[in-house]
Amino acid sequence: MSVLSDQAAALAPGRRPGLWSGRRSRVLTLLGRRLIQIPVVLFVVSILTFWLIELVPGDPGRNALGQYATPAQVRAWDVSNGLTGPITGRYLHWLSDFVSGNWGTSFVYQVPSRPLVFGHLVNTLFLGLFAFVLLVPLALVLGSIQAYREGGRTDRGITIALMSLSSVPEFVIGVLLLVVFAVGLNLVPVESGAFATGDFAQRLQVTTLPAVTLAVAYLAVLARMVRTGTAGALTAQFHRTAVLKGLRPAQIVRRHVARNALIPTLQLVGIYLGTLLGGSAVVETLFNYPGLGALLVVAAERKDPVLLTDGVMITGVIALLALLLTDIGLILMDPRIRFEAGES
Amino acid sequence: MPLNISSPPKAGRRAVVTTVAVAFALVLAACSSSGSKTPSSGSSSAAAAGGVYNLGLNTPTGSIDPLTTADFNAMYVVGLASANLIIESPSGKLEPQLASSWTQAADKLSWTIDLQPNAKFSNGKPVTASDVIYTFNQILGASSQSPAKSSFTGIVKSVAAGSDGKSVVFTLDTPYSDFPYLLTGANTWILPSGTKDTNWISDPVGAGQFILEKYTPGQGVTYKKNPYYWDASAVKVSGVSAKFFNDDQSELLAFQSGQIDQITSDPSIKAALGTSYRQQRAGYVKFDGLVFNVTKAPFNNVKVRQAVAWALNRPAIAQTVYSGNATVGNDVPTFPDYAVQPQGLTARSANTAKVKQLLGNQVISFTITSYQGTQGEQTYAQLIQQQLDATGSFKVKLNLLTEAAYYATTSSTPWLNAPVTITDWANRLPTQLYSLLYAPGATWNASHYDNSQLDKLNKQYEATTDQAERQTLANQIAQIQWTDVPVIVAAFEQSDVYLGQAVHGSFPNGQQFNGGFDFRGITVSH
Amino acid sequence: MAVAITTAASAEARARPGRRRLRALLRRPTFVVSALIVLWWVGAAATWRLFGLNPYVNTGHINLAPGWHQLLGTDSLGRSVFARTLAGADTALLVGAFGCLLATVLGSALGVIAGYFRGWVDTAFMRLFDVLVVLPPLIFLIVVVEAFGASVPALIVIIGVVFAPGIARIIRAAVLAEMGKKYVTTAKVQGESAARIMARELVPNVLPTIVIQATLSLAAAILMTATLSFLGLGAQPPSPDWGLVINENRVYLESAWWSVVFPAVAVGSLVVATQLVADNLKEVWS
Amino acid sequence: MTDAPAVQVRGLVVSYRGRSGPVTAVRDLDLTIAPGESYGLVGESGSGKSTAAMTLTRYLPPGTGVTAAELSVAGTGVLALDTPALRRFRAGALSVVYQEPGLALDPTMTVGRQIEEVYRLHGAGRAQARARTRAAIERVRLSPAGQIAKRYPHELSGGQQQRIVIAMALASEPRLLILDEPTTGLDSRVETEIMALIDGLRAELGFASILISHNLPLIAAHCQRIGVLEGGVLVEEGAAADVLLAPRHPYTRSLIAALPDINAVRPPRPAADTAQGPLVTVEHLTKRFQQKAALSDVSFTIGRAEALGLVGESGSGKTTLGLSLAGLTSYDGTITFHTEDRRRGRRTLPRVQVVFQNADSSLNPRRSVRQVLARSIELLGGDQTVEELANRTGVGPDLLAKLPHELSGGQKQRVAIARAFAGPVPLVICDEPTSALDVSSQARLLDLLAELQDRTGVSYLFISHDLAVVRQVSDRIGVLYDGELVELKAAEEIFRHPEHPYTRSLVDSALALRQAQAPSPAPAPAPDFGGVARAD
Repeated sequence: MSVLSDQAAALAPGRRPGLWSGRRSRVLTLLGRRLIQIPVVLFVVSILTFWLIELVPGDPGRNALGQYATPAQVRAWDVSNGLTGPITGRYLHWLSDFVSGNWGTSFVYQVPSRPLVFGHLVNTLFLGLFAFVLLVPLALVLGSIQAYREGGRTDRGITIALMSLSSVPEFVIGVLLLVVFAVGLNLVPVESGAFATGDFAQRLQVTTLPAVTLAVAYLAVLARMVRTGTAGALTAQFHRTAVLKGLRPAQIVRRHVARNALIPTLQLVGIYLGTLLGGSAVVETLFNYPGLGALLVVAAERKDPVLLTDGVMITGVIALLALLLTDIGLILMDPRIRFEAGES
Repeated sequence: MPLNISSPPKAGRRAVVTTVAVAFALVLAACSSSGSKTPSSGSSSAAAAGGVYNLGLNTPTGSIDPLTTADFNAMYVVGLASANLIIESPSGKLEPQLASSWTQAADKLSWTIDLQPNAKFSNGKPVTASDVIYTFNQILGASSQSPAKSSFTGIVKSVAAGSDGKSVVFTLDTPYSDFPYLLTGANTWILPSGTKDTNWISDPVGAGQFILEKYTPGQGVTYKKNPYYWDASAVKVSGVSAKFFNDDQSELLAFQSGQIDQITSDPSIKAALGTSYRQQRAGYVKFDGLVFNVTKAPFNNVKVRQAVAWALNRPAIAQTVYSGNATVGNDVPTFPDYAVQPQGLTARSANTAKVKQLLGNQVISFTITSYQGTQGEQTYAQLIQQQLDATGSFKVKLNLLTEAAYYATTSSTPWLNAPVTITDWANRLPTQLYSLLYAPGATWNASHYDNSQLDKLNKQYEATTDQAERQTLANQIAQIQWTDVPVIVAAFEQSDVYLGQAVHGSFPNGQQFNGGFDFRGITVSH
Repeated sequence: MAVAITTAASAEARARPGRRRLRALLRRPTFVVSALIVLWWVGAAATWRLFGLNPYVNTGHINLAPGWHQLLGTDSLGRSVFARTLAGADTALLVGAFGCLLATVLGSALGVIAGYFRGWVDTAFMRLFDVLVVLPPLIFLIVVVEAFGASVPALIVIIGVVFAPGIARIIRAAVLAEMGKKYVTTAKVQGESAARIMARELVPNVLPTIVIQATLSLAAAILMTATLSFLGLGAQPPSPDWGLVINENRVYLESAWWSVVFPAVAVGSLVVATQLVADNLKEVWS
Repeated sequence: MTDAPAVQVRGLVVSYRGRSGPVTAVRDLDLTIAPGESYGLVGESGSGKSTAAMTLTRYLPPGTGVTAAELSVAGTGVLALDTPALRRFRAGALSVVYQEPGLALDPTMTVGRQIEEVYRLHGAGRAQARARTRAAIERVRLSPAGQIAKRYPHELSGGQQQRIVIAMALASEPRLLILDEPTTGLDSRVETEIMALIDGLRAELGFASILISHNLPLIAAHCQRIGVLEGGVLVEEGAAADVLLAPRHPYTRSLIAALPDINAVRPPRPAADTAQGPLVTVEHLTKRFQQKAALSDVSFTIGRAEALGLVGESGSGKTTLGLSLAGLTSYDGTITFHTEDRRRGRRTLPRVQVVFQNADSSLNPRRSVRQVLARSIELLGGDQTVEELANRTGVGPDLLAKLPHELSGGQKQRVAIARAFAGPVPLVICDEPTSALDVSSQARLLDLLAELQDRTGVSYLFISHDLAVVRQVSDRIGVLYDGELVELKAAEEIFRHPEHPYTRSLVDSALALRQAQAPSPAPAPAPDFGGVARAD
């Protein structure tokens, strides 16, 4: 009869045959698909960026030589920097440079683009991870508190508080933090730039304010997600099962609530990880932090196609990798998940 | 036994608490390390006497290269490591730098510049005539991209070594009595012969007071004192550490928390700092010219231009836009520090009656084009709009572009073609400014103004050396500029710097490019 | 007694859900308060001119502290902070509201179509959205704004385009959920046309999601415009746009805090209020 | 083993906050269940049967008010317990088997570990727990136990999931097992297997059980005593046989009357004129998803005004067949309608309508009944008014203004049917139209369908897993097994001479459930392929 049941099972809807191949294979297939997708997406993005920056008024030669240079001189500068000629040609040139690894020279800074980008990338990664480390546990705590108190006064209170925080523009929060901690208490330096390259403790110290500012901006939404997820797990029937099994509360939370609650959150976390590591132009500008975000803003404003496209590529790679990472995490956490084409 | 079952699950609570603890631990970790001492920058080389001067600059935008550098911050970066032949003091007097003296030939068609005997580059090599010649050939050369080129075209014919080999002779096309002034300022820094003009920053050799140690794009520069500087004994600080800021506020806060030793004043800074800090006057920097395109209606009508000029409240502008660090102007582009000041002009002031008289009852509406700059153009534009609208005779709109878009050579080049523009003009000789702003066909003649009479007078002025004659010519020139008002010069801005408590002494020549970013006599205590 | 209860319940049930939800909403203090705040700003945007407020003129006093003479003080150009703050609602709501309206319409359309047809249409959209996820939104905005200018219409279009994909994603998910339900299949069996199924069957059922997304993106749009202004793009001086004003006067925080704090409070209050409205809608609807 | 009664309840009243004031779910309930006894609690949805049972676990939604003179399980006063005591009580004294095993299991944990948890909770070591888990899985007749234990819930069929839940429930060796609609939503054959399994285990382990169901025959077949709940009141209680054969309370009678009578064959009707031949001819119909075939080479015809019944367990492809006929999915083979297209403007009117199982989702929640019907008439080219249609299909005029969420399940399904009959459509496919309904409304609905057919001469394809229901309406019955049409005969023939073993198992289990008799004390052996072997 067990044979029959197995057949019945095999026929039962919603069940995908060949699932016993297990997580490893699912991770591998996902990796396989992404390894094809990522380059394609990046390629499109690069074209888009290169074409968009072209539409920005102004020209690098003028920006470099200033208002007193004659048009002739500006033209000469443009020529000597290979800025003339059809865009397709320049794009292909950029592409070959980028692929071959010896990226071009930034027009704004007049230095090779790659070390520039990676130098700023390191700082941004540091800041991003720091913010992330502050953000996630806090969101988990607040979110779960809310879930356990769902609909209660605590819940509403936290919601409103978080929303208010997250809806005050980053630069306002940042300024207030600066005035209090940097100028008032003189705990941390105002401008993190010069110290961002110091030893770890020093970096941690100078990065605290920017990180906090960043974290605050994302806290509300993430906490909200945790809240929803946890509330869902708490009302789920398997939670009732666990309770009626007579499990200890801690066991219930650890084994049954936590994992299920986190699944919906994880996706969002992935996206945030991407954006955080991609650098926040506003915060970096405000704190004078030498990160990728600020760098790209300058590149965009001063029309530096090479630097901008290179930078966008890097942030793109990071965002996509972060997504990939979380998707793998999802697979490991939720045995049901599989990424069919189109939903990945 | 009645019982109400609504058990608030104590379940997660413990778990929650633990997580809280973790989170706060993290935060504390971060803060505790913040609790420790604030890093004093450049502590690496701070040991030496005089200390390291912490400078705050806006992030340089243009290229960083002695020949082509265009924006003030880039000039500062280059200037600290470079030296001119001659510099100009805030009061407009010429002072020796790499040149010890300069004399005009009898025929007025050549100038001989004698070099300091002990002038050396940062690599220890002496500054020779050939270096000077090389430098100026680079500036004047056909392939030159240097903005300085335009100052010399039509003036300098050739540069050659003097007979004694310790001097350089500039041969001119026409007599030019203020020629030495052209040797001050940016892009005329002397380079060792053979310097690649493209990537100076990779091998920054110069004859300046400091040696550029490390340049980090977008972050900052560090310098150490240059022992080979011809007047090295007078330089007391052991080095300079410049940090780049993209944001005025973070710069202000950095100054207040003592991380940088100076900050350039502007209304917001002044409002924040008030009188609690020492101020350092640094001479005249620029004026923001309100330029009319005289070929476009309604500004082809001189009455309209005059009406605008009479509608402005100049003291208010000097106060609001330049926080009082400015001298009211009278629509004549002659900086107050220049030796020959025009005389006999009625000083214009806000005068609604005059405006009405010039315009009748018609209301003129137009758009002022400028850019969102840190140098106050933005405030200036808004203030002008306020003042003109207040008279009731004008309806003014603003169109503030990004700097890049405003100066773009591609497409319409707004700053040269828009009907009314606001552009800043650095401190230069009146005649220079004439040939840039007013001369027919001049590249930057945004006013498209054309007056052969004025042209003739300027030629004469450049040629003559006789003081009385120069004065009368200056008066005539000013009279025309004042009457036709192709450009309104409301005020001349003086750069004004707040100095931190750690700074002692004062900058002998301000901190202007034509003053050579002169740190002699300055010491810092930290 | 049981009878009484059941009848009462059924009476309750008979009321149209719409009206019942409205009553439920009005019973929530947070909703009422936040709705009032939103209304206040809408009112301000619509009527500040009628009260003869002038956000541009120089009152003659520069950086005047709040007081009887000037309710909220004046800024560095002697302009009334009160007038500017009220007038600022104008641009904020104009760009915010129309921007997110456009975003919502666009996003919903895309989402419904993608969800209904699935297949290659769906995949195409999704891949396109991927691209926009990768492109840092702010950088994208900066470039686009610089390229196409920061006029109000341009900003509206840009906000619309930038926010549409996010909305589309969510609407698509909602539609996919609906597609599983038999009433859609039935409509097909009865020979209903695709367009009509989307318009008459699907849209009404995902409407709550759409409304909520709209309100949420309104908040986001206002923040986004503020951020653009912070970076020197977006609105141009002398506009009283909040973001711009905050940015212009940030540096006066110590010397003339009122010129920063009040606009900041304005942005905060409006965004929080809209979000809370959305929040309540969500809870009442589901 | 004390001989305290497994359950002792006196004067139980349960009430919860409704939208308008408190609602009493259970009123003044007295209940006593002896150790090892199997008790059945029957009643329609909303009768409070689940609430009553769940009160024994004291797991009720917040704000539920419970009062009772006595409420004890295996001698433990439940209401007095403090939180830790309550936990120990739940861990030891009783267990629950839930209606939807799929939801009752944690989707992110292997079923093995979920069972182990219980053993660990009762102090077993890791290895020991694992060993016992294997044993438990085998005890619920799943094998290979080792492999099953490693799977996640979603990798198991509904039946397998329920077996796991049972294993999990019994792991704590409870005195009382609460079975809350344990087989609803499962195929009839799986249902038989599961119930037989439970009977066997009870005989083996001697726990008492409360079986909660709306399915009277099921309860009758597996319980010694039955209680009938209506509106929270226990209206009748007694030995299974007595209650079923000699019901005293009118409500109980109505329940029994509503049962589809297994022996009632549909009265022969004036056969549709065979002159025109069949309405639909299906030839070599094949449909495959990825590798596996949902339908393989199915051929049959549907006569005019004929009702063709189609039975088979879920996954047997019967729904797919319906979809293919409705043109909702692609397929290989040919489906021919022997009718001329009816056109309205450029549009050809549909020839097929479908009545789906799930009435809740088959109506657009935002459109009133009137809107739905009006639109249907328009689309199907009907010539009747909404009112006419409504009254022909027994949709009360007062319902027309309402929205779906204000209708009962039966009413919704009526509207769904009315929609299908909005125009002259030759073929109506009924896909499990009644399986979500209470027996009483099911009966009414079946009558309506028959009546409508008699009036309009429509043909039915009637899909269901419930042989008895199918038999009530069908002229001929086809049996789908694993995508193949294994048997197709006149209705009574199927019952008299089932040929295919699967058909036989179906018939047997149908009879088993419908034939009211006191359950045997002896455990029912595990059903083999031949179906349930009954000891009588």
